[in-house]
Amino acid sequence: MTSAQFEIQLIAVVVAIACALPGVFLVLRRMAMMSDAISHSILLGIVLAFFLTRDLTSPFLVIAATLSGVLTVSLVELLNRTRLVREDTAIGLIFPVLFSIGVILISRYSGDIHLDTDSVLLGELAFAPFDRFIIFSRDFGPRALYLMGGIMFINIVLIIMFYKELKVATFDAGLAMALGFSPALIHYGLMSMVSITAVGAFDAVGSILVVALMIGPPASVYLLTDRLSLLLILSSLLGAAGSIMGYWVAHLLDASIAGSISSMIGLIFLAVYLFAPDRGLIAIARRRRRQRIEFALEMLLVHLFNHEGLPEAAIECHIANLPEHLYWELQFAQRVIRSGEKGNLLLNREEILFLTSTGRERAQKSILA
Amino acid sequence: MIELLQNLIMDYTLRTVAMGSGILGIVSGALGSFAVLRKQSLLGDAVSHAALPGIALAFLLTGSKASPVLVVGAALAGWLGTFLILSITRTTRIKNDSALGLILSVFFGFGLVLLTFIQRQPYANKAGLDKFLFGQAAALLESDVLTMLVLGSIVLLLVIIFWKEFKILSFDPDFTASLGFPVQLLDILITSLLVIAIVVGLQTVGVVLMSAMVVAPAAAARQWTDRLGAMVFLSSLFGALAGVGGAVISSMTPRLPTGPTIVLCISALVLFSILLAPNRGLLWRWAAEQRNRRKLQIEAVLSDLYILARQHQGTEHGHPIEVLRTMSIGHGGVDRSLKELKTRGWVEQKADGNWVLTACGMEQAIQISDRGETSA
Amino acid sequence: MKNSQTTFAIEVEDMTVAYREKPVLWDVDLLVPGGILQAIIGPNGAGKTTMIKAILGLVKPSAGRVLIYGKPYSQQRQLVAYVPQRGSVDWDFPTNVLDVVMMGRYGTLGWFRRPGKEDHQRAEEALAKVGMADFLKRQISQLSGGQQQRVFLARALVQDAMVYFMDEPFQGVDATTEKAIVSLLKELRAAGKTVLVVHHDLQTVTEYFDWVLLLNVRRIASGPVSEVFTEKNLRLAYGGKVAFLTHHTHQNAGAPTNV
Amino acid sequence: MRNLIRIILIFALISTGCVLQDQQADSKADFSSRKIWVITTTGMIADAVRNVGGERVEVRALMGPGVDPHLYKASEGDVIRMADADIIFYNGLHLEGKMSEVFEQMQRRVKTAAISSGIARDSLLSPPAFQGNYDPHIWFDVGLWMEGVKNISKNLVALDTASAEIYHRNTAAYLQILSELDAYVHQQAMRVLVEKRVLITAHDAFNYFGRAYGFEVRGLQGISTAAEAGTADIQNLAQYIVERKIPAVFVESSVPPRYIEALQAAVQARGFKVKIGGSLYSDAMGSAGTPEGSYPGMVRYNIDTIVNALIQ
Repeated sequence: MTSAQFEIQLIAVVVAIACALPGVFLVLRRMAMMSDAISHSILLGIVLAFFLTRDLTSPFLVIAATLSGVLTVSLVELLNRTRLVREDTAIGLIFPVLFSIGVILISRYSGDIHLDTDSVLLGELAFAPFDRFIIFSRDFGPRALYLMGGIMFINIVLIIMFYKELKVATFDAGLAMALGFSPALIHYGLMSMVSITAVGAFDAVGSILVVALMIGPPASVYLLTDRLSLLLILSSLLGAAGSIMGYWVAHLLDASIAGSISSMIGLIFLAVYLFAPDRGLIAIARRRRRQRIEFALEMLLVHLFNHEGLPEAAIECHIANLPEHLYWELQFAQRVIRSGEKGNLLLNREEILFLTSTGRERAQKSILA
Repeated sequence: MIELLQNLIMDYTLRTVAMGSGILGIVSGALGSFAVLRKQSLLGDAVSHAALPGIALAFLLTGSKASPVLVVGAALAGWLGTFLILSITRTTRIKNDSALGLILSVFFGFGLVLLTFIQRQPYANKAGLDKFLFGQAAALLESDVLTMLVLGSIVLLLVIIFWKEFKILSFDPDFTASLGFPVQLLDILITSLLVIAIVVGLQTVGVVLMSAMVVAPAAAARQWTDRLGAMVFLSSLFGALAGVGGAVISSMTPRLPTGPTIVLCISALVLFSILLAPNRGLLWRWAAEQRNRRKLQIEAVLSDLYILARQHQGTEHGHPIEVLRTMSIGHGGVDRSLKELKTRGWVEQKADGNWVLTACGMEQAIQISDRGETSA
Repeated sequence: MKNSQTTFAIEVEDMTVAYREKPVLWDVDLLVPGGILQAIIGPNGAGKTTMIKAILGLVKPSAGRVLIYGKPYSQQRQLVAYVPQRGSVDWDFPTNVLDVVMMGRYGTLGWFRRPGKEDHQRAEEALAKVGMADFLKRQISQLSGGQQQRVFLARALVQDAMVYFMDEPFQGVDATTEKAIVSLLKELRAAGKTVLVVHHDLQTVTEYFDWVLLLNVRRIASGPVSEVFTEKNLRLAYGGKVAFLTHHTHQNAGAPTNV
Repeated sequence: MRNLIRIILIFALISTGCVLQDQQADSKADFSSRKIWVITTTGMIADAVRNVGGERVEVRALMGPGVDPHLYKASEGDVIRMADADIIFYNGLHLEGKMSEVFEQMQRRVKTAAISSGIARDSLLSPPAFQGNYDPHIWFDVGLWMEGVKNISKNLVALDTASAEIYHRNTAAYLQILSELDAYVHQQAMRVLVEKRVLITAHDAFNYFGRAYGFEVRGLQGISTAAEAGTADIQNLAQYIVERKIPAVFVESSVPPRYIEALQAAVQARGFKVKIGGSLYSDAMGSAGTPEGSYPGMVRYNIDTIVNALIQ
């Protein structure tokens, strides 16, 4: 592994953590699409800053992009306050306007210049290690690592400092108000954090990876746990793991690193979606099946118990007759019987079923309950 | 003005662009109404990103950059993405917005991987592939307008045929299911219609205009009416107005891009609606608040006079305006209230400038104070 | 369990629903004879709403069978009306009272057909029955909670069903609405209909209902109120938390007709 | 929470580690026994370096055939290729967008050189409103491009002085080819009537070409990929084509043909027939192995296509 490769992974991990932290709140507050909206509306900030500075490489462009992110957030919130449109609609109304103004300004006044979000702001992870942080001709490592490391650090500190407030405001805005925290203040604080993190990360790794890292890991972890602290920690870890795995997949395929990490985040989500121990699709399906058999077994035990020792038992308890009496398919009945035999609850003697003593106990308990 | 109209009919480019954007506005306005009510406002944005891997795969498989090939690829990928969004929200606790963002970024990311793969192929005809699907409103062709007309008519026809079903599905899915309608199928049908409209829009007018056209006409229309039918109609009308209006405005000034101009037009309509629509509009609400406040102020002055009258046993004794002013600290507007009450004939001003209740005013004041007591 | 002589309005066998590892409903049987008002009560999280949704097929049960008047529910949909919880829909939806009520006719209309004059008339009648005749054209967002509930009831009425499932119709409604609902329930009973109501107010159970199902994941007890609504059963369902409530129920049990 | 803090501390330690590790980046390499490993951004630059360096260089373009700077997405392998390169040549003038900034920054690790840096600023085009921001499509003016080639040669010589003579010889030969090419383009251009020397495309990439060879250049939209055309732009351009009776307009390999098709339809509606004269290579060259896959071949193809369409 060359030092460039190592640095890319390090930057990806730092970005993943910096994004996952505010991302958890975006997902919990149903504002996830805000990250994508910001990625569009920053164009306006970039264009305006360029008109002022006339320099495509000016750092003011990044600052203006951040400000237009904050502007997007504020306008969406303002529109929400009217209660005339819903949150997602408000987002869908605001970002096209800001973006369109940007496009009109470019087309009218600066069409002859390579001015667009891609060439000005959006970074590329592959080049991040070559953009060094140099003071007095001493090389301190990639600039992005410092920028995103700083943002990550600030995010962590802020979340630790305001953990209680954030938790209350996210899960119960009414209670937050009653306790004297201003939900609006927390909302704006959080959204500024999202905006700064997003634009900083756009600069380092490009827009699509930022959206993936903000939403993917928290959404995945949300299928695993309810606890906010765990959500934050696991999302960071999952984002970091996805980044490293995605990087090596990109290495194998010689493909786009950001694209590969985003795809990996998608695969991780898919894995969690399918295999999550509690909420995963497979767990749900298996639970259903198991419960069906468990339940059917209980029914069978009661059935056997009711006819135990009576003259018709030979007929009622004959395997061939179960489908008719219990509305079961023969195959299903056989599976239920096997499960009963395994649990030592019943015995199969020449196609006629008998309860064991534990089976009798279970049946009695079922009847009483 | 006449020249403009003449232009609209006679000039090929303006006519094509205006008709195309107008039809697009009608179709996306109608479908957008359902999208907004069903919390799928941002589907346009999501589908336009999710289409990328479809475009890339279509190119990899056929080696062709022809737009029908790319459209099919884009539509399939967009539809698959949308279907995944629906099933994630249906089967997990993950909310719509997160599912949208997740699918959007993952699909687009996968598209990037495919693009880097395509990039290494030695042939040259891949240039500009990722831009090839995305149209610009100003470059609409007559054949596009025809496609949009046909597809748009089919979509609108289906909306009319399934009107009742779409309506009840959007309002109360559980109840719809309890009536025996196949809710999932209906859900897939209406969402597929939306995806088709979005993909057609993408390749003719571009991403951002399409995202806006799904949300904005419906959001504006919602402010003016409380009926779904009227909302869909108005939304289509607003969409068409913005489409034609944007095309016309952009034909009057050079270097004014058509798509973004249409976005600004429809956004202006939204702003106008949010401020001025009767009943719901902000100005309307503000005026109602003002009226309410005035009414309370007037009633306060009336009951103050009533209290004074009771203290001084009778209506003959006049009360200077200063007394009333000190009594009504906190609501103010005493002078205006007295003037209003005088025109109603409930109070009168004596020769010494002091104020008293008339008999009629007395009656009103008693009523108000009764009301106050029962409600308390 | 099987071979019951009389046909019950609702027959639920072995209803089991699990959202996660823990079942929400476990092996619940329920027999409801025709023409009675039956309440489902139980503490929060007891699975009351799930029970109704599972019967109507809105949640997928792990096991269980539902018969409506002796036949599987899928064949008897036309006999069933459903009143969901008020909070389950967006009341800012652009539609008015009459429209919502007419949605109750959509099931009978089937595909593609639009509601006609007759449906219109029935909707008006149903609205009159719940005391909302003056609100035909009112936008639904301008209704109070109680009025919203009455609109939902009217929608169920026009379904012209035999069996009604109501999810918390008394939740957060005003006194007028509560009275209107109660008299409506009695009217339905008098017309031979069966009503299954998810209810949360223990104090009014004896007053409003004939039968009751006490539920807490498992079935605690089910049957006529006078037999089943006992302190012992309530303790089983609610744990020790019903001390002061049982006091009231005793009083009420002594005077069941008091209004 | 404590875990997170621990993680940060670990990262902080590791990153100081890589600061130390990177100190030995710019030791002078010895090329006596091996070829120079050159990375370029566009194919045009790669073509020039191959000709100048000859046997002494191993060249790889990040943007292969048909990949223009707008489409280009870096892949993981590009990182290693760039880190291992002895020298990287790029266009500059913001053609590569943010990558240009990276290349400027990279000097410490790998030698980088902007082709455009050797060209006098006053011979570059710059929009009057935004002085100092230049049009980057310099390769369309062969004369200007020759300055760029000289710049490549200078950089290679500086890097590998031992082989200076080879570079000088190769450069002279290549410049000879280019000046013949320049003459050819001039000569071809002369065949078109002066009033018909108008080049109309979808995006404004051909300004240097127009200036050098006496063509008036009109585009539907500017250079910026974020810019969009308006209805009036299409109308005005169509009107212009009708008035000047321009026989052909051109599509570019990297821009959707529908923009030009819309223009063609607008002209047709005005009662004049303009044909689509063919597809020009703008930001990327043709497939490897074909004539258009080399810089002179591409320029030849472009001018032939233009002239054949306009000459009638």
